[in-house]
Amino acid sequence: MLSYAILTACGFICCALALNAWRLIIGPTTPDRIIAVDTMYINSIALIILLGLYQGSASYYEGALLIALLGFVSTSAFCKYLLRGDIIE
Amino acid sequence: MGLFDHLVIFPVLIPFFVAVALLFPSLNNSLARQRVLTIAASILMVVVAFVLLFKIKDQGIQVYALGDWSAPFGIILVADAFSVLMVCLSAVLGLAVTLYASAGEDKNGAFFHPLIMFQLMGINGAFLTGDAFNLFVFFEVLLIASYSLMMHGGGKQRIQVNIHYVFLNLIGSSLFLFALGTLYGTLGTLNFADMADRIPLLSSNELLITKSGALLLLAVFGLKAAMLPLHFWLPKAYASTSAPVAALFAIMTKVGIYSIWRVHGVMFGDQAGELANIALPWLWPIALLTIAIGAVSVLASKSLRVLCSNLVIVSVGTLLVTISLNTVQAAAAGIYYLLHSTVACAAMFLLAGVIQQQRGKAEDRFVTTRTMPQAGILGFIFILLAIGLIGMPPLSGFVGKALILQSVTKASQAVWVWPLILGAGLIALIALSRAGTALFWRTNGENNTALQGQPVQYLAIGLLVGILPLMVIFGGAVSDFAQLAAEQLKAGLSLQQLNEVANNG
Amino acid sequence: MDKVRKFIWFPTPYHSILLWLVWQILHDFSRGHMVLGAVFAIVIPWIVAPLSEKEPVAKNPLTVLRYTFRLLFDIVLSNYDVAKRVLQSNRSLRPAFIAVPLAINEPLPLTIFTSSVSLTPGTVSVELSDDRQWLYVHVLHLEDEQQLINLIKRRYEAPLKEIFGC
Amino acid sequence: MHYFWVPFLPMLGILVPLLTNKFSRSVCTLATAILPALALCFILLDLPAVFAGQSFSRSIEWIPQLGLALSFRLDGLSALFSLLILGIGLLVILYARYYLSKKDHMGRFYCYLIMFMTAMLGIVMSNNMLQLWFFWELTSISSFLLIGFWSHNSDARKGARMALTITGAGGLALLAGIILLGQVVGSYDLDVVLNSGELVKQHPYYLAILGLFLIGAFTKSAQFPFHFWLPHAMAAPTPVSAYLHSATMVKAGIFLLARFYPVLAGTEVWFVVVSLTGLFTLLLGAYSALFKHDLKGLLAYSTISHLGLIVLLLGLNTQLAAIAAVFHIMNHAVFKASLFMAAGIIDHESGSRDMRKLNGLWKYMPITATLAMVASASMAGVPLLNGFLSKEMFFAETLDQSILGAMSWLIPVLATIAGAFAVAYSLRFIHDVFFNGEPKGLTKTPHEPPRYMRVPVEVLVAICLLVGIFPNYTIGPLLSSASLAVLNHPLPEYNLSLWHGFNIPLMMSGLAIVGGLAIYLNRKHLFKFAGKFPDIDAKVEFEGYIQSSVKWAQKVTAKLETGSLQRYAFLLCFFALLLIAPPLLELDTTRGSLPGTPVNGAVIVAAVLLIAGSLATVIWSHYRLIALLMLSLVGLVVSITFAYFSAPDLALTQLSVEIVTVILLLLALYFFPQHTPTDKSRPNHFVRDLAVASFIGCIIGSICFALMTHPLDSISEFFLANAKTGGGGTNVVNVILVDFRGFDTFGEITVLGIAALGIHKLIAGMRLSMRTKDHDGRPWATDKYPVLLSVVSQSLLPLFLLISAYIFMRGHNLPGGGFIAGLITSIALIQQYLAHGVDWMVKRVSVRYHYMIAIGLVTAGLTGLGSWMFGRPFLTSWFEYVSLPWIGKFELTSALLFDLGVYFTVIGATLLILASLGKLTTKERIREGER
Amino acid sequence: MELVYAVCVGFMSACGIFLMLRGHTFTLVIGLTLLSYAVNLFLFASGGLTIGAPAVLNGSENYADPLPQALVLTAIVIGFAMTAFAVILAMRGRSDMGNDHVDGTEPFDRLAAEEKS
Amino acid sequence: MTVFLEAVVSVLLVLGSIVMLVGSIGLAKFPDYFTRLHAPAKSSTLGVGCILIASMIFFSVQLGHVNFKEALISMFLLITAPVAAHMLAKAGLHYKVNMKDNTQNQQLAKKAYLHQSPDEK
Ligand code: NA
Ligand code: NA
Repeated sequence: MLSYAILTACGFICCALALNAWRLIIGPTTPDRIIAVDTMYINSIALIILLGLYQGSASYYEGALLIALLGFVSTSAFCKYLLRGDIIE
Repeated sequence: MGLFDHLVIFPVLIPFFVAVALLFPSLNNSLARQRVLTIAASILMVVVAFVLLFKIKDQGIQVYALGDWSAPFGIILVADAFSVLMVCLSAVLGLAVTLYASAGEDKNGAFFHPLIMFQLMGINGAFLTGDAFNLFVFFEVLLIASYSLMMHGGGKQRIQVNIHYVFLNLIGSSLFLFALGTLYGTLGTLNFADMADRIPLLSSNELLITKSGALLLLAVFGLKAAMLPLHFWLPKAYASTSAPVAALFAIMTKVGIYSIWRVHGVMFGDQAGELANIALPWLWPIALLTIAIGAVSVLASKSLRVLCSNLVIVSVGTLLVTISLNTVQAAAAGIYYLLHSTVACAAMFLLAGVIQQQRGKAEDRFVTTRTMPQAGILGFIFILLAIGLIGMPPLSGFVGKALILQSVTKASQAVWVWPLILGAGLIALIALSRAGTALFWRTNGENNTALQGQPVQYLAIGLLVGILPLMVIFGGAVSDFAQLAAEQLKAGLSLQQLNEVANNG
Repeated sequence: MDKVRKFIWFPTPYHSILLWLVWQILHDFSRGHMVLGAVFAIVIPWIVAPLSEKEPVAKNPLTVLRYTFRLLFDIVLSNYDVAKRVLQSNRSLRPAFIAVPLAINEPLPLTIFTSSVSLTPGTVSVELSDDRQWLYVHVLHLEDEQQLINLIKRRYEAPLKEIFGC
Repeated sequence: MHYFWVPFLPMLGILVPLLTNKFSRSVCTLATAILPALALCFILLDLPAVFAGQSFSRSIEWIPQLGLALSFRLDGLSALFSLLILGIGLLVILYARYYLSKKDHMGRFYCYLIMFMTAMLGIVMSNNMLQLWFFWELTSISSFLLIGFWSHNSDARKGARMALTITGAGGLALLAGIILLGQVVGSYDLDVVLNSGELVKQHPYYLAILGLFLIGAFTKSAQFPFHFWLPHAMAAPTPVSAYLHSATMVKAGIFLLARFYPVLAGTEVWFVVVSLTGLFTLLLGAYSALFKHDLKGLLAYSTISHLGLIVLLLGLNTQLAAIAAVFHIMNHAVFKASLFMAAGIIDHESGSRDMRKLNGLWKYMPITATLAMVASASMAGVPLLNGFLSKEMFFAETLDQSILGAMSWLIPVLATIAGAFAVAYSLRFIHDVFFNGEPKGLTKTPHEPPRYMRVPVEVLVAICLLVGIFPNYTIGPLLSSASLAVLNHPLPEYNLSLWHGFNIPLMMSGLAIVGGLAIYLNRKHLFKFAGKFPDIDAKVEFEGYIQSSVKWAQKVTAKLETGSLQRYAFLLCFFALLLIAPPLLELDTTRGSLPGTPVNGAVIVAAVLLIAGSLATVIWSHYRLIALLMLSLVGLVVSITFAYFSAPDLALTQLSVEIVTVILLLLALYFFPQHTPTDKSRPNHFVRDLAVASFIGCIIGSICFALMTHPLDSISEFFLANAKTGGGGTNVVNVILVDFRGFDTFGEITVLGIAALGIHKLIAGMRLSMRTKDHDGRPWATDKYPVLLSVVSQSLLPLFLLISAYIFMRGHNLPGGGFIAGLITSIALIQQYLAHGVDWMVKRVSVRYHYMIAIGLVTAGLTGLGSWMFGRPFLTSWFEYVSLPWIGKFELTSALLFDLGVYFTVIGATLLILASLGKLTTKERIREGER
Repeated sequence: MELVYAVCVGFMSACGIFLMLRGHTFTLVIGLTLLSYAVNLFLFASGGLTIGAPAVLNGSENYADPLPQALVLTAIVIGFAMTAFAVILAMRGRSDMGNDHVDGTEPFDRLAAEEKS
Repeated sequence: MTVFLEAVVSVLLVLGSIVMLVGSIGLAKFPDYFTRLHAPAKSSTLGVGCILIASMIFFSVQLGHVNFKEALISMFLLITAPVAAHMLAKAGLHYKVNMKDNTQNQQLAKKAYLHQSPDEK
């Protein structure tokens, strides 16, 4: 049961990622694309956790943690760029 | 292990620790202290290099297993006659360059001395390492240091040229990694000796992939060595950087040559079974073309530094010839020539720096301008170096050239090599005599009040120039050592031999 | 800023506890890590001290907990609401901007407040006015503006005022 | 054995003139002359033995690999030449004392002269071919310096360069010839070589060797077609002309022919090439000499002609001709040197060398005139003078030739004609200068030179007379011993006496004199005739030729070196493609024997994302911000890929590096145009680049596929087996990084540190204009530091740090490590910069980041050095399991300390880069002012 | 799986190299980053692909090849250093030359020139 | 693992992934920037939250002790996601992205852009 659930969940997340990629590519504005990337970061956290579950391995955890931390940094940097041009001022 | 047993790693560690020490406040804030420390360290490195040289002469090849892990699992440093000779060369160049730069060139930007030290660390590491990936790492050390050094002093031209240099080398580094991946993927090891042992055992399909990887490495090393058609970056790069840096860079192309020798001349050399000498069909025409195009560019040069840079290219071609001749005799000739040409070109770059300094706006271009304040001494040094670079007696150039000519024994090869090498010599003669008359004789008589060269600059140049006659006077000893280096190089080392040497040490 | 900071063993005790707890979570509460975690829990606040501005401290931890659970509950609830909107046609969507008058303007409570607004799906805090008197919020589907404003103020702002006592 | 030291004596003296220059001119001259004089004495001491037919040689090993030895010989030929070199050299030194003006740097002149003397002695005394070449080239160099001595004079510069180029080229040919000969004979030792004549002449390389030697000899001795440099070498001070360009250096080529006569001569090729070259040069020189108005020009062409004569004699392949050649070498040296000196005196005392201005000098300088007349009579071959004797022998030898078959009579006829021209130009020299009315347009009144300036001329003229009258007593032994050395064979009978009776040679001499008179009397017609031909100035021609070669070279170089990085990069890629493609084409299948792993949906999605992301990056590379976003997508997928394929460390590293890179690129992008301008000029490059990139991509992909599907026997098993026991860690990747291959990591952090330093350098002095609006024209937002961002970033900092500590501590046993931890810490701090700005941070963080780099590097380095104390190599790791009550067992390891070094370096480097960049913009922006 | 992986690596290399052959520094930096991703994936795969068996010793039989991973880690760090340098150098070029073309001047635009005349 | 726990984990996983998918659908289909901005908030909070809880339960059972690690990720997301959304909203305002025509109170967006109070002129 669990493995089916994981596979189903994986499938959904992959669809979600594909949709995000779609948004990333069509835009239309740069902020839209930033949202898309940000969402992809979050979806990949889910994907990685699912991978860990599927393999029964805890070694994916740090990856997920890091994505959670760094996705934020990346998004805020992009936004700051749009807002101010200079991100460290 | 006593301190003496760690000697092999000294050429890497001394510059490293000195460079790092220079970053700390008490040294970082005082140029005078930096100068004293780097010059002292350079002298120490010369001493260490020569001690190592004699140690090898007495005791044979030295091996240093880092982390106490034996080959092929750990990284090992292999100090044989060739690598130590190169280390000596870099130590001497380093000393000359630090001396020269202490006259004021080091003031034109931050971190000059630490960067020179890091550069030397990279160069020495590349010469000493016995591991393919570690070679990559040291290549990067020396490259990143060279990037920073090349634009030392700033200026539009330097930055622009640096962009070319950096991006080309970045592509080169990527290709290097592709090649390393390929070789690891087929051979399963990174130690040169182990790789050489495994090459003849490859299956047929692996063989072809390995060949691809090995030839890709040729492109990578060729870029560093500035062989045709990858040499275009060199003239401008060397000509626009500051004199001491250009002088130090004289050895950078030799790092590429050295690697080609180690990898394509030996690892994929005669003992490589089906992959024996795969690079030779490429190297031979490339070598000849490099000499030819280099010589044409020498003739076309419009300033002393460009001319000298093109002479570097000619020397690269000449060295490639000696690699592709694939004999011990040719290798010995090549090693002698390598020492000579590096020192001579480096000295010429330093000299060009002083000339440039004294000619004001005309810099080192071949145009009429005021007489230099120290035209006499500069002219004298120029003539000496020109003689050396052309390959005329009494300086070491002729020995190298004659040794190379002698080493070409097959008539079919001689037909190509002799005219090219001699012709390139003639062109160098024409170009340098034109250069000399333009720089020293064709003056408009006015006296120039520009800065005079400082004694320490002349000391640096003198140090290098002095080597050229010494290499003739003690030509027997030097060429003996070159012969030893060539023999060790061509014999190669199997993993077993390597570990025996390591255990005996 | 030039004045020498007085050394404090626990500049931010709550942080230290939190850090120690996080360390234990990361290491599954082993004995050695209780010590090591304590070391980090003490040292990191020292390192961070110069980089922290003084912030108001929650007066009553229990109210914090209550607030957290309320927020989580709201998140779940409003997620359902938004999911519905997502699956419906775009045409029925009635997005809007609203301006919420603010009663708190200390940075930390303000941040928690605006974050809470954003966390509950259907609303996103867009911008603060320069005088920090107004919070502009984008609403995915607005039915009654005043009602929403009141809800936000009642459900999040009031408890936060209580927690931080401002 | 004194001879061995002869070349060294002048060598020692090279610096003497420079050292004594500050004393008076006479002292300098005297000091300069001492060592050559001593050398001359040494030669004289050994002379009796040489005359007795002995030859000596002695060698010391020098560079055995090269075959170069320090080896000198003394035989008749080298004795003859040494005497000429030292004797005339001493006279020239004396002469130059008076010739050089106060302005000239006497010390330097003598220095060059002595250098030349050394080189010349080296040539003639060498007993090793390579050593001979060594000195041969030295003569070219010193001659270059001497010709260009008056460097302010453009003619001198050009003449010097031309001489150097021609003789230098010849020298290179000679080197090739010598090495070839050495390879054929198996030795460079002349003792061996000179006795291997038969071997050489039968060897297939003989022609090549001969050709190369002849090029060497002919260039040096100004034989046609290389003769043109010599007249232009006359721009040198006259002592130089007298010494180098008449008596000695130009004879070096002749010497070479004479020295290798036993090895190379005696074949038909030798005869044809050498004698015809000599004959043609003889005629050409004699003819041209007549029409020169310049005194030295006349003498120069006459020299060419006489050199041709000697070459012709050597080419005739008879022993007597060779003896005549040797004889004429001496005679020519003596009379021509005296003539040049006389010409120098005339020039010096009258201020002109133009024979159209110089007339009737007899009145003003009778003694000099007498001397010059005697010398020119010798040049013309008038009896009772030495020139007559050798010319007689020459005429006699031309008669014996039959090699041209039915046309053999041409040789004596042409020889006589050349003789007639020699008489004519000698007459012209005497008549035009010393008689023929009054001087015209001279700047000063001519007078006799200082007493001692004339002495050298007097000595030489005396020798002319003595040899001319008493040949057997004066020159006999020297000639015979020298000839013996040349022939390497017992000498034939020959008669040196003045009177041989009435015979054909005498008739020829008579004819030549009469013909010469006739030519001179009809010179007006001849001048008119010669004037019809365009006067070709070899210097201009040569310079023009060189110039056009340079132009051509510059054109070629400009074509190749376009200065376009795109081109160079393309060449690099294309070259790489050329190298790697062929082997793969032979591959029958890329798929190896390993079974593939099945594909699943997630992988497909990841692949699609990767490909779409890369493609989008390329497509939107013109819209840089979008390209960056696409790039961060690719980075994310790559990290997940690493995680998926069991490389958690890689995933973490890639992820953190990617974020830092993106931040860096964003920082940079602010200063760049937001859109890349399209390069409209070269649309075809687009296709070209696309093709190369695709091919390389295909190849990389194929190799990658092949590698993944082939089984690999790798050294990795060792790492897996020893990581725990030998390295004390369970995360094998980390153990490799800090232990097995710690040296790589050591280098890697060094790279990072250097990069940061370099970047710091780059940023210093950077001047950038800040955009006040974004690229769509919107003014920037006004709040620099959004309050929410500040608060959250600040409260996240301790958590970030804790997590980096977590990642750091576990690295050795589980995925993580110093590098990732360092990056996390850096990112946490960067986030503070982002949220609060540089000023805020600078006030609060007192760390200087480059010290941090240094601390990191030093920590790593010292950890490595620590193992020395335990007698282990650099970077040997140490670990121990420690047990403490209550806490339990834990591990202490040096690897952690090493990793700490990595950690600090990473933080220092990353922050040095980002913070100094941020600082720069902040400073600049203040200057520009806010809107 | 291997095929998909190889296609991705090849494609990314091609994209990276193509971008590195362009004429503006910033594009080159982006290309460089892309290329180094490809390089890292390539180097990583030289030891073969393994799923679910990180080289962390836990008593199991099968582990991924740790050596390429270590090499890639080094390569990533060095690549980062190089990219950082390159991008700042590009900035410096922009600052000194006033444009961001790799050769220091925008190439002569023939079409624009024709339009003008 | 008991069937019950397995069922809980499975349900949480599927539920979480559905929430995330819905969020992404929203991102893909919503008509304007500000509406799209609401989407990621779902995935980051509830969606990932569910999956993390599932993972927490799973590994607690597998490792045999309580495992809270995943809660940390959730915590981070809860802290960062709203700020990210806020920044994105600011960027959108600054960028003057097009708004759906029927957006109410569009004048407030202008005020927000200028950081003014709604009643300011
Ligand atoms: Na800034
Ligand atoms: Na909300």
